[in-house]
Amino acid sequence: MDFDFEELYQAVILDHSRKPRNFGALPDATVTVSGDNPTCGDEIALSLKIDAAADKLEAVGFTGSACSICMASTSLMTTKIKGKTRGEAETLLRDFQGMITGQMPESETPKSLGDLRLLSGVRKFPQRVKCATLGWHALKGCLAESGEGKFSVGTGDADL
Amino acid sequence: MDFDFEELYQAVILDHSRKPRNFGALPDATVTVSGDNPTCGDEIALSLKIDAAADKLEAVGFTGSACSICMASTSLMTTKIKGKTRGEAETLLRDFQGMITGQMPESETPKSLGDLRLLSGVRKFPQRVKCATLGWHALKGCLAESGEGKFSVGTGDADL
Amino acid sequence: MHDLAKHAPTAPDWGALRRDFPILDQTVHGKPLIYLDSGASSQKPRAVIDAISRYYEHDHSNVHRGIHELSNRATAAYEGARERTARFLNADKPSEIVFTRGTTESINLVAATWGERHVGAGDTILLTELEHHANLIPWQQLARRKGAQLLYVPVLGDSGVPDPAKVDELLTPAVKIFAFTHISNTMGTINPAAEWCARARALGVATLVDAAQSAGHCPVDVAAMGCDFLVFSSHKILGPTGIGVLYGREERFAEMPPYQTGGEMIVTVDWHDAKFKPAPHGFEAGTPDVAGAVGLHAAMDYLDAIGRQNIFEHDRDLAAYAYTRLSELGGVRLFGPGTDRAGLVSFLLDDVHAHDVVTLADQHGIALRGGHHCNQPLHRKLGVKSSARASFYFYNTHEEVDRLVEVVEKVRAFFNR
Amino acid sequence: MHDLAKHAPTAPDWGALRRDFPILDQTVHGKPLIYLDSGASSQKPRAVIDAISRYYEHDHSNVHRGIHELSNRATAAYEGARERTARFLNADKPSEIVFTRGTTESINLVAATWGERHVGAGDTILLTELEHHANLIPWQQLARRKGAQLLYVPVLGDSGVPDPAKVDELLTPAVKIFAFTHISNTMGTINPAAEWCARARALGVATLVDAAQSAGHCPVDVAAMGCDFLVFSSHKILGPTGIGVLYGREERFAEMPPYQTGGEMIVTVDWHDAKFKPAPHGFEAGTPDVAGAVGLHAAMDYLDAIGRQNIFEHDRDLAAYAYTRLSELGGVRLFGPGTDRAGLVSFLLDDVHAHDVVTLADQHGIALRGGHHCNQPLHRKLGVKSSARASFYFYNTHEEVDRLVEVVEKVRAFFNR
Ligand SMILES: Cc1ncc(COP(=O)(O)O)c(C=O)c1O
Ligand SMILES: Cc1ncc(COP(=O)(O)O)c(C=O)c1O
Repeated sequence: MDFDFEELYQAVILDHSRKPRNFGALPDATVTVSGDNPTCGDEIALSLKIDAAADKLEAVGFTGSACSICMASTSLMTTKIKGKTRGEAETLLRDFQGMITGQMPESETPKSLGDLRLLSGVRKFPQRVKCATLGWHALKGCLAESGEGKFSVGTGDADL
Repeated sequence: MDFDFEELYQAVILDHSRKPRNFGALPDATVTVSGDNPTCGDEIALSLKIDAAADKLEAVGFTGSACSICMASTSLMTTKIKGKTRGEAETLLRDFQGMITGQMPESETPKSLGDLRLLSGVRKFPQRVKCATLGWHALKGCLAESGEGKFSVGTGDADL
Repeated sequence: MHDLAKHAPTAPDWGALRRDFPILDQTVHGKPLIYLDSGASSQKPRAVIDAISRYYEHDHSNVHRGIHELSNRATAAYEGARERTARFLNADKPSEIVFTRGTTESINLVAATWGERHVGAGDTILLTELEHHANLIPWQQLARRKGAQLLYVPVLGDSGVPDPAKVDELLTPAVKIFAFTHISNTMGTINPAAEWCARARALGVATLVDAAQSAGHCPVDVAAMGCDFLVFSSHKILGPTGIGVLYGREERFAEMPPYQTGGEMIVTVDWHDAKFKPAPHGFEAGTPDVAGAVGLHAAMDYLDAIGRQNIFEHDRDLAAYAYTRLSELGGVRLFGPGTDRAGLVSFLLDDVHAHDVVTLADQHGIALRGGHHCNQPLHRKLGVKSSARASFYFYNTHEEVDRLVEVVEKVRAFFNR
Repeated sequence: MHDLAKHAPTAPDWGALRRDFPILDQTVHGKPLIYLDSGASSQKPRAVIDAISRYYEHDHSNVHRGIHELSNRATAAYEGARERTARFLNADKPSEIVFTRGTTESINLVAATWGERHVGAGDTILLTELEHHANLIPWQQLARRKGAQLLYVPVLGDSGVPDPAKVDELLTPAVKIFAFTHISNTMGTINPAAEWCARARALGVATLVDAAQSAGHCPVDVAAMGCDFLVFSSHKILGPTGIGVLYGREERFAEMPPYQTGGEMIVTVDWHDAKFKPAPHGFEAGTPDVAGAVGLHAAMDYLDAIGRQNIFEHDRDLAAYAYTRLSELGGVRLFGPGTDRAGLVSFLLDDVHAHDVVTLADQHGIALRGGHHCNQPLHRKLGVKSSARASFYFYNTHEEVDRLVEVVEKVRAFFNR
C-alpha cells in the first residue's frame, strides 16, 4: 500500500471510523446542527448538551453516515470536546483548521490536538479536507447558535 | 481602386443607389411590406398595387434608407417587376436568389435579370448579400400576403 | 437485443486513437494515468485542441455583427458548426440547433420558455427517477412556480430500469412534457427513447431527451427518435467546455418566447420595446462561444470518423467486462442493468465508503468518480449516500479494467484487515 | 482631467507586445491586416491560446465533483481563475465573482434574479441612452413584466455625454437600480462611474456597471467605484469566447434567488424540493467553462503585466489621433466627446452609408465595424441608421490610423466622383 494512503488511513483513524465514539442521538441535547457534504453525500448531525451556567459542553453525540475520514474526524472531535468550555472548544476548532488546511506549519501543530494530529495527512488530499471538516462545521454551528434547537449548516469546506 | 470593389460598385449600381427609381410612397398601394436588416440598420418598405383580377403588379414604390447595395438592388428590382404578373415576379425572385447566393453557376444566370446581373459581384461579399436581398424579402412578403394591408418581414438573409 | 447494438463493419485502431489524446500520456502519483471519469467529462484529442488554437491564430472576430473578412470567417465557422451539429443529430435544419453553455443551460432554457408558456396549474411534468439534477431541478422549479405536478417513472431497484408498467400508467394526455435521460449517468441504463417519444407524440405530449451521456457514445438521430427537444454538452463528447446544444423541432421553437435578451437576437429595438429574431439566433443573446463551436465541430468530425456505432460497442464491451469482473469479486454491490448497459459501471464495496475507494484508486493513478453523481434522490431511494463510478470511452482498454479490479480488491483487503 | 488618466511610470514595448498576437501577422485581400474592431472582440495573445491548450493537454477533468488528481487540478485552475478575477477587480472576496457566458448573460442574470425580487410595479429602473442592447433589453423586459418604469439619462447630442443635470433629476430614491455603461461602445464616452455609484448608494439605489468596454482597457476597481454589480466579457479583454464575469457585492448576492438550476449549485435535492448553495456556486449551474476560466486567467495576467493604465493611455492616444485626423478631412461626422474619450471612434461620411465604408476598408485589409453597434435607439436619436467604428487596442499603431485615414479619403473620393 502507498505511503500517503497509509498515512491517511492510520489504524487509529480506521478504528474511529468503524467504531465511532459518542455515536448516537442525544435525547437531552440543547442544540443540534446537521451538516452535509453535497459532493459525496456525507451527512452528520452533531448534538451538544450545553450547560450555559457552568459554561460546559456536558454531553455530546452525533448521528449520520459518512466516509471513514469524516466519521473518524467527528468521532475524535467528540472525545476531545466533551466536558470542555466553549472557549476551549473554539480554540480546538481553530487549531484543527490550521492543521488541516496547512495554514499552520506541521511543526507548530499543538500537542493539545492529541490523536487529531493523525489527520494531518488529509492536507495532501484536497478533496478530502471537506470530509475531515464536516463535523467541525457542525460544531462551529452549535457554538454559534445562542438559542436552543435544531439548525443546519451548508456544505463542508476548509474555511471553518 | 480594387477590382472586387469596382465590380461591386459599378456605375449603374452607384447611379441606382443615388437616384433610386420608383422611390417614394405609393398612396394607392394594396400591400406594403417593410423589412429591416438589424445588423446594419437598413430599412426598406416596399409597396405594390396589385390588380388581382388582371394578375398584374400595376404600380410599385419603396421608401426607406439603406446602403448603396440595398438601394440599388431594390431600385433595379422595382424597374423589373412593374407591370409583371405575380408568376413572373416569382420567377425573377428565384433567379435573383440563385445568382446572389452563388447557387446558380454564373454562366447560367438568366439574361432576363438584365442589369440585376451587375449585382452578381455581391456573392464575393457574404455580409453584403443581406443588403442586396432586403428589398427582395419585402417583395416575397408582398407576394405571399393574400390579403391587403401593411406587414413586416424579419431580418434580411440570403435564404429568400 | 437493443436496436443501437447493430454490428459495425470495420474495427478502428483503438490504440492509435488513444495516442491522439495528449493528456493520457502522463503519470499520476507515479502511476500511469487511467482515466475512468469520461462520464463526468471526456478528454480532448489533438484535433480538437488544435482547431481551437488555429481559430484564434487565424480567424477570430465577433460574428454576425461585422462585414470585414475576419468577421465573415468567424461567422462562417460558427454557422458551419451549427450546420455540422444538425447533421450530427440528423436534424431537419440548422435553425433547429441552438448553442448554449451545456446540457444544464439547454434544459433551463426549455423549462423557462416552452415550459413557462405551456405548463399550467394542475398540468403534469413527467420525469424518470434516473434524471440528473440538470433534468430534475429546472422542472421542479417550474412545477412549483406553476402549481404543476411532477411525477417520476420509478426504477426497478438496483437494476436501474424504469418500470415499463409505470410508463404505461403515467404517460397520459395530462402530461405536458416527458423529459428523460437517454442513458443514465449513474446506472448505465439505456432508455427506449424512440419508443417513448412515439407514445408521447401519439398522446400530444412533448418530449425532451437528455443526451448528455449518449450523444458522444452512440448514434443519436432526432428524426428516428422523434423527440421535440434533445440536449447535450460539448465537453462530454470530446469538445471544449463552455458550449452545448439544444435541438428543438422547428414548431416547438416557434412557440417559445425569448430566453436571455441582448445583442445578436433582436430585429429592432426601441427605448421601450423590442422585436426578436426567430430561432436559432433569437435564443442566442450576446456574443456566442465561437471558439467553442469550432472545437465542437472538430469533435463531431473526429467522432464520426471513428463511427459512433463502433464507439458504442467498444464502450459497452469494456463496461460489460468490468461489470462481470467486479461482480466476481464478491462483496461488491453493482448498480444498473446486468445486460444492455452503456459504457459505465457504478458500484459499492460493503462497508467501505465510495470516497475511500476513489481516494485509494487515485493513489494508483485511476480516476474514478465517487459521490451521488448528481442523482441524489435516486441514491437515497437505493438506500445509499454515494457510489463509485467507472465510466469508459474508446480510449480505455481491457488492461485498464484489469488494473481497476486489482485496485478494488486491494481496497477491500485494506478496509477489512 | 479624468481620474483614470494618471500617468504611469514605464512605457511598454508595444511593438514586441504586438508580435504576441499570431492573428495580426496575416494579409487580408492582399493587404496587411489592420484590425480595428477590438471593441467587438479583441484578439488573443499566444499566452492565452497556449494556456487553453496546456489545460486540455495536462489537467482537464470536471470540477468540484471529483476527488481524483485531475479533478483536483481542474478545480484548482477554475477556482484560481475566480480568485484572480477578484484581484483583477479588487473585489473583497472570490465568492463575489460568478462566471457567466459574458456581459449579456451577467446582466440577464441580475435582471432575472435581483431585479425579479426587488423591482415592483411603479418602481423605476434608470439607464442611460448610451446602453448597449445587452444593458437595455433585459431591463425593458423586466419593466414590462413588472409594470415598472424605465427611464433614460439622455445624452447631449453627438457628444455622447449623458446630461449631468438629468442625472441629478432622474437619480432619485424611486430608482431601484441604476444600470449604466462605464465606457460607451459607440461614443467612446467615459462615464463618471465612481461619482454615480456614490450618489446612487447615498440614495439607497443599487448600481450595475457594464464594464464590457472598460475592463480590459483601463484600471477597474470595484472597491473604489463602489458599485453593487459589475459585468464584462472575457473575449473583449484578450480572453477566450464563451466566458464572462458577474461581480456582485456580497450582500447583493445574498438577497438573490437562484438563476439556472442543476448540478454543482445544490446542497441537497429531493424529488420535490432542493436546497441551493450560496454565491458563487449557487449561480453556476452545470459544468462550467473550465478552459475558458483558465484562458481568462492568462489574459488578466497578461494585461496586468503591461499595466491597464498604460493600455488606457496608449488607446486614448490613438483614438485622439484618429479623431483629429478624421475631423480634418471634412465631410466626416464624428460621434462622441472631443476630449477625454476612450479608445474608439465612430464616424459617418456625408452621403455614404457605413456599410459601404466598411466594405471598402475591408478591401484594404482594415477591419472596421459598421452598423448600429447594438445601440439602435441611440442611433435613431442621432438621426442615423448606422455608423462606422474604429476601435483600438494596444496592438494598434499610429501608422494603422494613418492608413485608415487614407482609405476613408479614398472612399469619399469614390462615392463623390
Ligand atoms: C458596452 C457593451 N455592453 C455589452 C456588450 C455585450 O457583450 P457580449 O456580447 O460579450 O455579451 C458589449 C459588446 O458587444 C458592449 O460593448
Ligand atoms: C445525464 C446527464 N444530464 C445532464 C448532465 C449535465 O451536463 P452539464 O454539467 O454539462 O450541463 C450530465 C453531466 O453531468 C449528465 O450526465
